[in-house]
Amino acid sequence: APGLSRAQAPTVKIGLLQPMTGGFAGDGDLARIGAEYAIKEINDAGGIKSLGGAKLELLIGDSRSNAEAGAQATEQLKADGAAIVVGGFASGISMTATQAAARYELPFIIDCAVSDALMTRNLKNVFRFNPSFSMAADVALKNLVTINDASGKAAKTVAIVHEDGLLGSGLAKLMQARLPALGFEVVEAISHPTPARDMSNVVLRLRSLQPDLIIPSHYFNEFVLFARTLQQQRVKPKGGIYALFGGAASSYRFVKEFPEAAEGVMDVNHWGDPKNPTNDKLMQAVQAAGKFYAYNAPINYSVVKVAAQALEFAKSAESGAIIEALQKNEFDSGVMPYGKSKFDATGQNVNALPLNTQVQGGQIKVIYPDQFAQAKPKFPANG
Amino acid sequence: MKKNFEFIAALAFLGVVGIAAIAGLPGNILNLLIFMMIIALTAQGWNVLGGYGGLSSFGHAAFFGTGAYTTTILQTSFGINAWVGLVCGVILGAAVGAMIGFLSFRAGLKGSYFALITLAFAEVLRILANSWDFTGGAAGMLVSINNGFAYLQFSDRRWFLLILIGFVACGLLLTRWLERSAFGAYLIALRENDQAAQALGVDIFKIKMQAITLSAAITALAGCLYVQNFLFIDANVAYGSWISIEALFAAIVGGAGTMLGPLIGSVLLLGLGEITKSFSGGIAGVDLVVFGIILILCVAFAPNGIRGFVSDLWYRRKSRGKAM
Amino acid sequence: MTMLKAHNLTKRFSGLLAVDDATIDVAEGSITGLIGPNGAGKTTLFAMIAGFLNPNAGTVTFQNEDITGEKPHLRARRGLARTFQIVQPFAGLDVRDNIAVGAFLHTKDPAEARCLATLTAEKVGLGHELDKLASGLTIAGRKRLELARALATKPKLLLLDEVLAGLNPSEIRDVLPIIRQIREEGVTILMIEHIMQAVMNLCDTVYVLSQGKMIASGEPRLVCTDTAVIEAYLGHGAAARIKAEGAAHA
Amino acid sequence: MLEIADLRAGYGGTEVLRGLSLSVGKGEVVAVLGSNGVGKTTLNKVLSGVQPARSGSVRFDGREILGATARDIVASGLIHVPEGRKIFPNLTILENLELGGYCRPKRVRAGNIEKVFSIFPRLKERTRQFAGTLSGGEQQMLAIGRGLMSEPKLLILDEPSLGLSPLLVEEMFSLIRRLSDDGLPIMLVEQNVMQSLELASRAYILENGSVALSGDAAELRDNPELKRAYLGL
Amino acid sequence: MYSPTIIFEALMNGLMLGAVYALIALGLTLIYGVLHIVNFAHGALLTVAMYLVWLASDRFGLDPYVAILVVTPMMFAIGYCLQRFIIGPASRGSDNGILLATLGLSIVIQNLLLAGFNSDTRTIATDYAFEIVPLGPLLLSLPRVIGLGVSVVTAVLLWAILNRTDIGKAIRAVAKEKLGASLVGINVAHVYAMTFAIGTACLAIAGGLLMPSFYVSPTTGAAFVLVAFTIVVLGGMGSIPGALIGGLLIGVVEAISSLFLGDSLGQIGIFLIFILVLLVKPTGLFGARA
Ligand SMILES: Nc1ncnc2c1ncn2[C@@H]1O[C@H](COP(=O)(O)OP(=O)(O)OP(=O)(O)O)[C@@H](O)[C@H]1O
Ligand SMILES: Nc1ncnc2c1ncn2[C@@H]1O[C@H](COP(=O)(O)OP(=O)(O)OP(=O)(O)O)[C@@H](O)[C@H]1O
Ligand SMILES: CC(C)C[C@H](N)C(=O)O
Ligand SMILES: [Mg+2]
Ligand SMILES: [Mg+2]
Repeated sequence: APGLSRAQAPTVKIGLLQPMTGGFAGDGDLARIGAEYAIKEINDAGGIKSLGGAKLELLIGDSRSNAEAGAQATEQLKADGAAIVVGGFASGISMTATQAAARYELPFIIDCAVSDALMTRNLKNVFRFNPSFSMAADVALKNLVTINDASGKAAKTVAIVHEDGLLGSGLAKLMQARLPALGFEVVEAISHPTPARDMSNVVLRLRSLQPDLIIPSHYFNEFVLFARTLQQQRVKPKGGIYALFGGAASSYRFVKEFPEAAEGVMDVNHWGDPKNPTNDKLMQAVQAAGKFYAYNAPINYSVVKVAAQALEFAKSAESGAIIEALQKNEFDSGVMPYGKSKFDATGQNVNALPLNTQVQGGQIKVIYPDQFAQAKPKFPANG
Repeated sequence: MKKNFEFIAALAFLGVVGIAAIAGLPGNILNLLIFMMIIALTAQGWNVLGGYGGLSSFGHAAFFGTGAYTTTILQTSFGINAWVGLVCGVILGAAVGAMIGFLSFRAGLKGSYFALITLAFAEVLRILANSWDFTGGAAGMLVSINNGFAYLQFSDRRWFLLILIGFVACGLLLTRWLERSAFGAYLIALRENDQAAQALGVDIFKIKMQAITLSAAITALAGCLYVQNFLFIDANVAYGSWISIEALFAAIVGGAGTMLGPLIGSVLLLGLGEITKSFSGGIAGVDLVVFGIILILCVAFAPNGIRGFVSDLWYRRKSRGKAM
Repeated sequence: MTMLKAHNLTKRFSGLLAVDDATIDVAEGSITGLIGPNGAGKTTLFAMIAGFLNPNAGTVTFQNEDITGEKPHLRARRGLARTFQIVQPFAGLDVRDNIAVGAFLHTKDPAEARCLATLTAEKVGLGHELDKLASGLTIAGRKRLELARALATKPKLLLLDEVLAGLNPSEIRDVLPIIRQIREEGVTILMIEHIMQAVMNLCDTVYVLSQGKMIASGEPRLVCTDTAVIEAYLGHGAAARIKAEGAAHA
Repeated sequence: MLEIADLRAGYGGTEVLRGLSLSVGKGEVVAVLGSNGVGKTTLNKVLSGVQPARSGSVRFDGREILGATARDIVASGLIHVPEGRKIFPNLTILENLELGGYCRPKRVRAGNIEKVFSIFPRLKERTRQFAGTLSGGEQQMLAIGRGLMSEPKLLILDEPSLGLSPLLVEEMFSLIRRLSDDGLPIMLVEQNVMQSLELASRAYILENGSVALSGDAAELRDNPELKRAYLGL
Repeated sequence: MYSPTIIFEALMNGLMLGAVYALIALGLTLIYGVLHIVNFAHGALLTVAMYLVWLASDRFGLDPYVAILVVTPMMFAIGYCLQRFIIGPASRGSDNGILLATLGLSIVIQNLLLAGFNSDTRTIATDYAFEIVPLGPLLLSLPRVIGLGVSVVTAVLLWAILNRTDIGKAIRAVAKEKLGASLVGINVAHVYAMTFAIGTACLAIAGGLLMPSFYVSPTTGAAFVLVAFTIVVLGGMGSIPGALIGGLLIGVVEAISSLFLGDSLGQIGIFLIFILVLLVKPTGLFGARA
């Protein structure tokens, strides 16, 4: 009977590796909302057609916000029968998790970890959906120069404030290497641990250095602490804050809770295409769950979509076939502003693109690139 | 007599695990076992100093991490063979142990003072490793994937597990020797009462130095093997307090100062962690709550570790048998 | 021959002068007593002789070698063993293993050490408690254990700090021959004791320490008639009793 | 005053007190003697509520106190000065005494301290000294003084002369006599058999966890069996 | 390299942050002084306190400083119950037992918080969070100035409790002589629990002081534990004045060394001091007499 055959339609398991506990658990939560939304959409639309309408089932692996548990959770996802794993979130976690997946040639698509080192290991099972550090830096610097030039070179000196992990240190190195050539003087690169107990000494240093622009990069809590301390110590660089993957600058939570500290902050980060209607729906879904929208939701929504398309192309839940499908095809990018996603020989999505946002009037507005822009940049932010 | 029985039982257990692995176990179980063995080895190292010597360290990460970084750096930056790297890692780990020991024992530290200073040393190393270039800084380091015995990496991880089992068995042998030798007697004596030990001609400084060096060497070995398995190391993994805690946890829960304690403890703790993971019911954290509660119950009902608990039961049954 | 010369020893504890220029000589083969009021500095003096405390001034000479700055374990290897007034058993070990720690000083062979431990235990009357945990022993048992452990190091000079305290008269009576026996086997003994009955019975020479200073020394019977010793230490009642006992024995 | 009947207690698998019965009357000094490890200290701990008993009964001042908490027992006036003094070394003499009156109302404290000082003038000289730095004899005085602060109706002294010089032993015994002359009943546990028997009115000899011999102190002193067994004569 | 004003300001900052560290260390040192073991649940309990302050503010609109008045007795009760009914009975006083029990407890607490509040960071917005107290050229943050004041007062109060009250004397007595304490009628288990309770109550104050300018998530407390241990050792385990002065000192060291070395490497300053103190004078600045 038809009813029976429908009930027996095979399921394919997709593993979602996210920090559900520990310091980054908030990010994991948002990611799950995005991923579940995508799964529901796909299943409602009839599942994976090339696999006889196979339904997707989401398996969640908790990386507990640390690299080691990340690897273990990946092993567990494999053992539980995941055909493909998406996620990873932080660079360090993604590093060990993808390594673990490599043992089984288990296809793994990284959602938002940015470290360049992730894609230099010749692991053919590993793909990255999101832009890498250097890709993002290119965009960030290009936009910065444009904005700055338009303002009549309001900003000349820059201070970098970053967390001392894989994310922040990588950024600092890159920026220090490239800013001088673009006519900026890097007066200082200040690193701090995660978690940080206090930012007042960092801010004190900034006050004595008086940079025109601050480029920070850290995770949510530290960004909040940093921005609040700046506000408290009355440090207002002329050019404002231009964050690169600045954890909180692209989170509505921060914007809503500290509107004053957030106003004017610019960020180059993963961000859903504001003109894509699905993005609005996702935003509502996040709100309905009592959370604040941030990039984790759209990006994981999209990466699950990519995984589903790969299954569709592969016509099989076999690792080899999925990997091949990922290597050979172009994909719809969900709500991300990537156009068609295409993975190169290293596994990097060559079309991945971060967006440049600015908090204006309590809203996070895309200001660059132009085709996604919702508002004009306000620069210098405190001019 | 009973010690012999224990020793043979432990070897038999390891043998069964090994055979089961060869016969074929799913990857996640294999992974769990590998991890159990690494922690068991780390805890065996801890046990020499903390269990037999009564010098509880909260900073065994200092040795674990040194072993791990040494072999990684030698392999990636100098292209040195993994086995040579492993030996160097063990030697350097032991050297770090000797250095920390020299400073703290000369200052006469013991009890919580010793615990805290080891913790501090591990933290200093962590901060340094996180900012130095030759340790890869915050980015950490990757060991490139090269399968083969010479690389101490195996596409089939059963081999790796077998090697680990071999090392853990060596750890057991070593502890067995320790329990019977003069060195062990001296070590236990200074744990129980260092004044009295001195009065009996025990050079407590020397014995402590030997103990911490040995202890550090074993733990460094575990660190080297860890890297060969995960192929990635950064400061938090290498020198983070989790490994110190895990080492001490496993040894104490299993039974500090006993031959089997570390092995029992690591199998139990990690096994328990795995089992409780299924309790979460969709709410993050619930599984760890269960884990924590079970741990507290363990402490409450097996104050001398599981090994002590079993022997208490044994003793009680025997004495009841006699009474009747 | 003088086995131990502890000359002009002084020990200060932040302000408190615990031992003040005290001198003591122990002849080889003798049993020498050290008595004095509570807090006189007897245990402190012992600790300096055994190397657990460094004197602020003075020298310790053992078998004609200056050992003043030497570590306790090295002195133990020379054959200088001590017991502790506050007993210090290895609480978690059984009696045999406790004593074996001492025995390991001369053999690295576990079986041999254990065998020696058993023999020593029997000598001090612990033969039937070999497998008992030290923590389960009574005070008397622990005192014997202290003695046995020290003996197992095969000492030349044995320092006994109040090994009889807390024992009742009949138990003291049992221990006295053991101490004598040890001396017979060629071990020189220096003992701190408050039980005058034992001091009178055992010692060839007695030193009296009071407030850190050596106030008298000599043959026990003579020392006990010294007025300063009676004032500071014995009290008139005890002095009278000793005198009476002495008369009775005579 | 104190009535113990068929008391049993022990540690883990071993029974130490095996059906022990004894009593202390008003105004009496009762000596409890016995070789090492016979269970005297254990008895005292059971009486003061810090060690559980297995069975039996302990009546004090007409009330059953077996199973009561240490605090209630102290409050009822049964005070135990333990073997080894157990003073608070990190507290001053004055603080030690103040804590002795922990279970008594604060208003009587000053008066009681004065009383203790009049008995032990040596303590008064050094109220601010840390107890841990006192000599053995002074510590013993402090321990007894602290016991007196709880306004005892019965005082249990566990080996008060242990480790004291002959002079101090003498002082200690005369002190005990003075306390008893003031009407305080005392249960005295001692190894110093001869002097204890001189002081006590009655005595119990423990053996194997129960009373082997008891009676008038003076009679016991002359008991040949006792002489052989416990005096080594 | 830095102007004197900046250095001075860093110093003041250090002092003020150090005061809050001191408050956390006060509880720890008190518990150490009696239980003789490092309480691993201290960080988790700090987190609990911060959540309680947050709840009081979020649900009942209480100002965080006012919330201290409500949260302190709650934390006191929590501390009391934990020691009396969980840590005490489970560990039976053995060092290893307490170590594992408190570690286990911290896992339980942290994850209960996670299950209950999820991992979102919570903050309290107050009008005065961004207020500054201008002191000459210095801009001192108002919440921190308040923190300094409250910490000093708390330390003095605590010291008075320990030295002037019966329960304080009992706490010190029990620390060294349990049997003796029972024999004067002190309920040892109760005193243990009281000590734990007082130590835990200090965290309520610390939580209230932190919340106006800090955030809380289930893992927040952990960041403070190691510093608190450092302070306890520096000041001398069990010493109240030691914890206060040690806290201020560590705050200053942290501020100065992170000003010159950066925040990441600057943390090394703390640990080097820690190691140095342990090696040279393990009893700390105010360590108890031997
Ligand atoms: N480590 C120390 N620190 C400070 N004072 C000390 C120390 N050791 C001993 N003392 C003090 O030195 C003095 C001598 O003590 P010692 O133990 O040598 O006396 P003793 O003659 O053995 O007395 P007893 O007969 O009571 O055992 C005492 O006042 C004691 O308090
Ligand atoms: N905490 C304990 N655990 C186990 N056994 C104990 C403990 N305390 C005492 N014992 C045992 O109980 C018995 C009685 O001890 P107790 O201290 O009551 O004797 P005692 O008559 O006071 O001896 P002493 O004259 O030496 O003070 C002894 O065999 C002792 O070994
Ligand atoms: C803020 C995020 C973009 C950080 C990123 N997921 C990383 O850790 O690499
Ligand atoms: Mg002495
Ligand atoms: Mg006794």
